[in-house]
Amino acid sequence: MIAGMSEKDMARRAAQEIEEGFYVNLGIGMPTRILDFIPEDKTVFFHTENGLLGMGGFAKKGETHPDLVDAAKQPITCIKGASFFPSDISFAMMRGGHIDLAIMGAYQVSEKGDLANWTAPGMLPSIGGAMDIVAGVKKIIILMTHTTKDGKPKIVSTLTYPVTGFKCVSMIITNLCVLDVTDKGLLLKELAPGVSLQEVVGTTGTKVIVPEGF
Amino acid sequence: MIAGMSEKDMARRAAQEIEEGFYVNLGIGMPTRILDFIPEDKTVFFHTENGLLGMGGFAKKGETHPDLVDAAKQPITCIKGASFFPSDISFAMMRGGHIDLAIMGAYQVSEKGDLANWTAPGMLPSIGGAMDIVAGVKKIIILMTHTTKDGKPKIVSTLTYPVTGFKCVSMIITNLCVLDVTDKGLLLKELAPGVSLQEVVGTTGTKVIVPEGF
Amino acid sequence: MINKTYRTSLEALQDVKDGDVIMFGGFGLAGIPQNLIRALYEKGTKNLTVISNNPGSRLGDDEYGLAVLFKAGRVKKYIGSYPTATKSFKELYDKGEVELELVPQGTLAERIRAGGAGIGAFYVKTGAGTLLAQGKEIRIIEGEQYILEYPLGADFAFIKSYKGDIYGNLVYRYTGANFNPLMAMAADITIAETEELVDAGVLDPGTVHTPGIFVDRVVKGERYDRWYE
Amino acid sequence: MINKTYRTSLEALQDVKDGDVIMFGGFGLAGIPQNLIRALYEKGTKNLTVISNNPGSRLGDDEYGLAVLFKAGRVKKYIGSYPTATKSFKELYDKGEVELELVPQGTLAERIRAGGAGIGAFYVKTGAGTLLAQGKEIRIIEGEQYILEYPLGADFAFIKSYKGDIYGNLVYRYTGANFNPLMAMAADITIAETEELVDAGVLDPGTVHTPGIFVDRVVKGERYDRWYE
Repeated sequence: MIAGMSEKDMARRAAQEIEEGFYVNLGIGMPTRILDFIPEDKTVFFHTENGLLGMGGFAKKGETHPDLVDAAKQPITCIKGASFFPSDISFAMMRGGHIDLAIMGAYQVSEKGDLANWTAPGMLPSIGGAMDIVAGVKKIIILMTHTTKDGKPKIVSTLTYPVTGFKCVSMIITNLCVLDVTDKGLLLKELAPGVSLQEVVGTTGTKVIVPEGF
Repeated sequence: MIAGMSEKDMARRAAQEIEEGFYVNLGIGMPTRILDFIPEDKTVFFHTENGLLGMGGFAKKGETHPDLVDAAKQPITCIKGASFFPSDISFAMMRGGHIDLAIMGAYQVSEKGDLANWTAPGMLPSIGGAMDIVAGVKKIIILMTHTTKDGKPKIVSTLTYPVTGFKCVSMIITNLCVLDVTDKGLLLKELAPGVSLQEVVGTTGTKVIVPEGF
Repeated sequence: MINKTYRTSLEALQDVKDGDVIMFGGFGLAGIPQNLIRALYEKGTKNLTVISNNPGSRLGDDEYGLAVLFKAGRVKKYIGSYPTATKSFKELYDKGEVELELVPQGTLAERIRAGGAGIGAFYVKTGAGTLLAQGKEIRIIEGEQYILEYPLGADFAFIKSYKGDIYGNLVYRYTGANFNPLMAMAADITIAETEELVDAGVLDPGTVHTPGIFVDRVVKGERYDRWYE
Repeated sequence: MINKTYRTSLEALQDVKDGDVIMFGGFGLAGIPQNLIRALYEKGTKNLTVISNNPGSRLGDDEYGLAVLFKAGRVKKYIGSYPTATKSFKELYDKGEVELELVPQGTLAERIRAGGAGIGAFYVKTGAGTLLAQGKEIRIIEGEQYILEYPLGADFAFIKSYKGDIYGNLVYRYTGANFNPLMAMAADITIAETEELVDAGVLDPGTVHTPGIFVDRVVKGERYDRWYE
């Protein structure tokens, strides 16, 4: 298995996609590590679908409150200028196209930007807010390992896992590379340090468009 | 023209239909006079569709605020235990069946309880909240003069004015009488003091069921 | 450092152009964006489609609020629930100089919310079988007649709050909310004028009525008229 | 004199019966009606249909909230978005002892709101073309696929607030609102437990999150567990 970027480096790279003033939803798991890489002087409004804009970091012991949690049910804090609201308004923000960016994990992404990240065959299915996010958020970035634990491609020509949404992913950030989803297919944008073009091509289950210079 | 009850008496009679704890919407005009006849010790929550539950009386000079008005745009006050909310929630209260009672005026009411009270042929039409009210409020009482200014019946077999809602009126209170709208037709419930049965029957444009005792 | 504030109402709406669709918050005169209305009048923008509960308000012999735009012939179409609120609208309508789309007030609120919430269309009983259902699709749900209503969007929403912060978080007062929070969600660009403008962190996050995500620009209103004694 | 308060949680829900459909507010453990859940468990009511974002919550090896009802076999059907929140649900589901209706979280919120707001049905893009759209009506609106969703109602809603008054006006805290204000609107009978119970007039009318019209009964919660250090 090729190492490429660590989870920490991946989170740092993803953080660069977040612009000043963005309203951003972070998925459960690896994406929450992005919080550590937002510069102090950059104003970003993190959205948690359970009803908060302006999530701060995780709450320290002794400063938690049972009614103040994120979408992963972890105790959190909120920033100055935050706001709380009920679930219908929270999802109006997503479905209605108000959230600028969502960064989520995935089981599979297709070359067309189709996404599978809610359930796998044989699993008890849970959906949470994943389908609502892809139905309306302006830009979706997937942050995931390039392959499964046993080395199978997660970036594929056609999904074999149950679909979350069609043609919704704009960018894929993995431990090996950064890919843009374009009308013509997946375009290589960056290679992780120490990772070869052959390694990316060999572990991707569909064609990767490689621009000159790589 | 037959006098019967004064507007004040009609408002007093209508007030009797309001039970302790009711959530009530009063139409513009005569129905607002009902406010004067709610006993101090009776808790009633008056709803104004522009976003208030718990309307008090009209505001005195010097105590008005441009942001605190009723549905007729008159400056008002609010009671202890009131609440303010936006228009979607206000109409969810009506359309969703949460308001117990609405008391409104009318141009015409049919024997089936069909209501015409929003516009007349040749008028610039305005609708406001009238159709929303009849779509969901639990009980609708009409408070109006028994006939038009030139003596024509307003209670008819079939509406000739544009319809606000079908089979939505439960009770009609006029200067001459009180009628219940039943499956069998309009049932005389009370005669106003000094008004004869013949006067009611003669000025009503459809059959009135007269129980024994009148 | 994010700061959504503009120096003047006129600057806040500088990119509004002829032919735009604009939502205006307010019910009667409560919660109307009076400074943005005045600035838009000064700017001279025309051929507007106006979405608002009423086309201004009449008190005694005078008309206030949006009436100034109608009187000046700036509005080609009005979508709302209560056009009889002003004489000026009736005069224009009788002369055929303004188009009217009449919408029940609750349906108006819900269509605007749908526009902001990504609802493609919805069914209500309101108006079923009446003149206002003409041309609308009917569906029977559990034995009752419903009609299909579509969302409303706009190029701009002009709204008004009591307090607002530099991130666009807003708090309304009394019945001043009405359509304002819904319109904030539904327009491409939402401009909020506010009586009091405060820094981020001043408003209690639990009492914010409109989260800043729905508000693109904030301006402290220049002048607040009080119409009642 | 109107007073919607009950002395105990158990008294507040005395007329809940086997087979009822009950909505439970809360997301994870935030804003869950923990006292009403405990009282319902004590009462022993069974064959319930439960509508809630998750069927309880897992922290470490322990499960809290609604899990107690599932473990005791009181629930025949669960409607929600996140059934994998507990192991106990999965065990029941694998044994075929509980029925599942999986609903995307935003659609769940909107269906509950629709139930309370008299919306007959509505269209959303969420889930179009996926397994969760199976059997649902499709409509193309402006070139995009939408699916038709119907409202959710219930015999009871059990909700939780931070502060509540004797008229049923409620205020939530932090992310404690979530589904609570929507469920309050949607059920035939809404029972609110509140951390603090106050007299009418104590709450500022402008900061009330759920107007009392949507709340039938109020009870001061007996005990509030804090699950985090």
